Amino acid sequence: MTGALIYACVGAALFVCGVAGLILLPHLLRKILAFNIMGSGVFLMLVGLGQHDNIPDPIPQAMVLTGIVVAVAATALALAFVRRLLYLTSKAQFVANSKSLDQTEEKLITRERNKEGDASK
Amino acid sequence: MSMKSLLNAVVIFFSATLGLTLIWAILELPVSNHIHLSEQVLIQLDASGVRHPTTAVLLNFRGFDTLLEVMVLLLALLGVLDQTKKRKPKNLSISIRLNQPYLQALLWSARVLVPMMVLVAGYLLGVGGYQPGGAFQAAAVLAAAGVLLNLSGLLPTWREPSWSLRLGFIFGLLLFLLITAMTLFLSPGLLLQYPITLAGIFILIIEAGLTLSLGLILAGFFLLLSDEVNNKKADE
Amino acid sequence: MSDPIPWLILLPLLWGLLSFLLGVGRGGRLAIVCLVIQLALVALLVGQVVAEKDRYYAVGGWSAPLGIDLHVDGLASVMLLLTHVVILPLGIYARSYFSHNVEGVGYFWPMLGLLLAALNTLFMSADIFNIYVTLELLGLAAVGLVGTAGNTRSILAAIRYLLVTLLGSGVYLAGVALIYGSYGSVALAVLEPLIENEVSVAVFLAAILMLVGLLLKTALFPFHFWLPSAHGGAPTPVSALLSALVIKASFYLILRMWLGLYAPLATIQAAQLLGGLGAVAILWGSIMAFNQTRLKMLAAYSTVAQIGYFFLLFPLITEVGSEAAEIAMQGGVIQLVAHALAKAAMFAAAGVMILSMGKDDIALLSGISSRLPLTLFTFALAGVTLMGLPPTGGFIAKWLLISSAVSSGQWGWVVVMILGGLLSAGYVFKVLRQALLPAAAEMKFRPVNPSLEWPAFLLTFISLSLSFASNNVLNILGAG
Amino acid sequence: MESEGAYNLSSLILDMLLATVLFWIALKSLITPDLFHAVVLFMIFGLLMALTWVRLDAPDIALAEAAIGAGLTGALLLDTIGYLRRSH
Repeated sequence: MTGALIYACVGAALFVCGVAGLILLPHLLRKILAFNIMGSGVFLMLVGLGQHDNIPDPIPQAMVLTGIVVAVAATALALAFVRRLLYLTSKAQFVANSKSLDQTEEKLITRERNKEGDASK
Repeated sequence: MSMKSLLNAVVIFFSATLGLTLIWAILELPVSNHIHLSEQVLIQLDASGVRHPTTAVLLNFRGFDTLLEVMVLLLALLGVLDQTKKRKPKNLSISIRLNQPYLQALLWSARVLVPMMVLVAGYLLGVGGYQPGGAFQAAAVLAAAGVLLNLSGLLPTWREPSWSLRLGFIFGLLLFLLITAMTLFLSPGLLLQYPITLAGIFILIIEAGLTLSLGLILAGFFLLLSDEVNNKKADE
Repeated sequence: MSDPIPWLILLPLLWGLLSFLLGVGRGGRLAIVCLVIQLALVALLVGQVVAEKDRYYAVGGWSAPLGIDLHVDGLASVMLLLTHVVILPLGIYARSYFSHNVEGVGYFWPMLGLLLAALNTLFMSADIFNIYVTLELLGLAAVGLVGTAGNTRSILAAIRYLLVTLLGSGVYLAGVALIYGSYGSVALAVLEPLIENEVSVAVFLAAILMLVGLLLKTALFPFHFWLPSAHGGAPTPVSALLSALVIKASFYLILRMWLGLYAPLATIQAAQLLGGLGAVAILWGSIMAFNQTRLKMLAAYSTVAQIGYFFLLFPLITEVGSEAAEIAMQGGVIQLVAHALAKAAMFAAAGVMILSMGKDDIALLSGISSRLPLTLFTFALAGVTLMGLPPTGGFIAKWLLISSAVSSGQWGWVVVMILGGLLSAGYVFKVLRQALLPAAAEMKFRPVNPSLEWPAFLLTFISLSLSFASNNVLNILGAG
Repeated sequence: MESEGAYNLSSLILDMLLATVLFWIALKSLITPDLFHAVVLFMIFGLLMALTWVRLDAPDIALAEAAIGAGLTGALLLDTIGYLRRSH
């Protein structure tokens, strides 16, 4: 067992934690954290598995540089949406697993209906 | 409630199984018919125009990935712009964001650090050809300088970008794209195939352009998002 | 210079960047001109592929494994052609739609350019890491487009879509990492001969991870939960684009890997599992579509059901006679093409009706038959294609699939296909029945610009002519 | 063979330690109840990642990770938390 393999293994563990966190954690910001941890885990696997005999391999290193930039881009986009959502709905709906997103949508539809009802009267 | 904890248990169980299987797979990894790409990179390094293997992969051997990847950054910026342009801008004075002692420290450090950061970015860009460094790292340092300037109140946050700022965002990307297109007209005429004599200079031009544009885009993520204040009253 | 392959990638990137420079909402005309050029380029490329079989292209002059290879075969040619045939009318539609200024156009055009570059690269790429980058590009473009509407509903849909698409590509990339660790390459041409029946745990796990990542993006039941809100909540031209093309991209990758990279691992059990999920998707999607009160949500759930049909392909091409497999493959590809055209047309027509009604509600449709006969005809014809009735491409697809299933003795799938056709008839007729009722007295329809109605009709027209030109499509497919 | 010799006990202990701390910090930042603490832990995680990249002979990634992963991503997240708090 070499250093690279140790990091590949911890990469696998981080990847799994990230996936589970992304699915289970209710808060959107935590989902974004989990996504970043998942990404770091995959990057560690990519570089750690690429290095046989502890010789650095520039190919996965370049891939991971690509991946890090993609991850920050995705994080920025996600935060832009989160802030927009916060701006539109205020604090209440900041928790968003799949189910509560549905509930938010339901509330939205009811509110729209009520407004229309008021307008027609 | 029990339904939810059941789901949690199922997800955790699957994740744990996946994790253990992954670690098992990694430890059992066969190495028999393994291709050693790192050797091929070193063999072809002379033809790549740079002397640092990672830069050679990033901007020559797999430059196509990099071209698409900078477009991913631009896409995220487009999304951020779409989400921030509709807000009511509100000038948030710096004192709301930070307490007074912090502010003084920040102002001081910004004045000292930012010129140094620009120098570091230039250095990273310059050495990328033969040692660790290059456009992405330089751009990240530039962006960090932008964030620091903004936090200390020396650089205003950005709103709807003007024509010139938009040009700045895509300048490096456009340059990369145009050089890529130009390779089709040079001999031997494959996409992204640099003539050996020009490869070094092409890569340097692309890296310089990318440093500027990626620096602006990365800084833009912060500068475009950060000045919002949720001043919208609830609809009731 | 005369080679169309690099230009199919560079051109959309270029007009994408330039339309960003032009500013918010600008660039529609530029885009449409360039789409026409791209269609000509694709036609040129398809001609080359039919004449000289597969085309390989080593980007940067570095062939695999050091560099990135592009590979265009018959299937890729069909997908490229389909993409451009769908996108041109949709572009014209979108330009007109956004000039009505109902929902914020935002940076629609630059995003569309980057999305097209991603699609074109994805169909041609023969490198699993390059495919990862195109998946991210495609995903972020699609998410950004969903968010352009800027209302709470679409932001919620965009967030959910973003998280799913990021999870999908992350899981896919984990598979790529295992493959690179096992073989030291990410090029399909290098990897394909190395993978055999007896693989290590790592390669087997990699296959599963890549498959699951792509299934998430394809929204096969039970991974469909994000699709209806994203496709139903986006601005209409975006909905059409996502349902017609973006879903197909990840399905195309699954099919490609099933037949290529992972062919030794593609067992009949796995195929039955995918087919079974497809069958559930057909039933569930159709029933949910029938229960919707909004037109766009109905079309979105119909996509969930139609995705199910695509996955019925796998049991029909796995471990059966080569003739049955070939017929099934032809049926599957015609199904992809027919659905892309019909669903784009259906969303486009729905968008016209919603603009005219001022609200997305099926109950308000009564009377629209006299106001928008062409659009209603478009919607009906698209519906008939989805049902798989003659004389549409959908009929030819189902005919081929059913005859393949019969010849390999898999009667269960025949029943599913016929049942699915009946169920889709249910939700299509629900809309048509309402539309053919006389108008309510107080209902006021707004006039709609014909430049919205005709592109939608053009899409169904192409879909209809497909039934007469299906042999040409099959010729292109067979070229690879 | 040469690599076996070069990889001695002290490096093994160092790598094991770093790997454990890395995993522990990541887990902690996912489950810690306070959001602000979670983000700070995430930034520490980013710095540890940078250290890991140095151990893996990947200085390019270490530079990028420190600047982008810990720095910029952290700044974006912290600013969003500030926005979240101000809007409450």
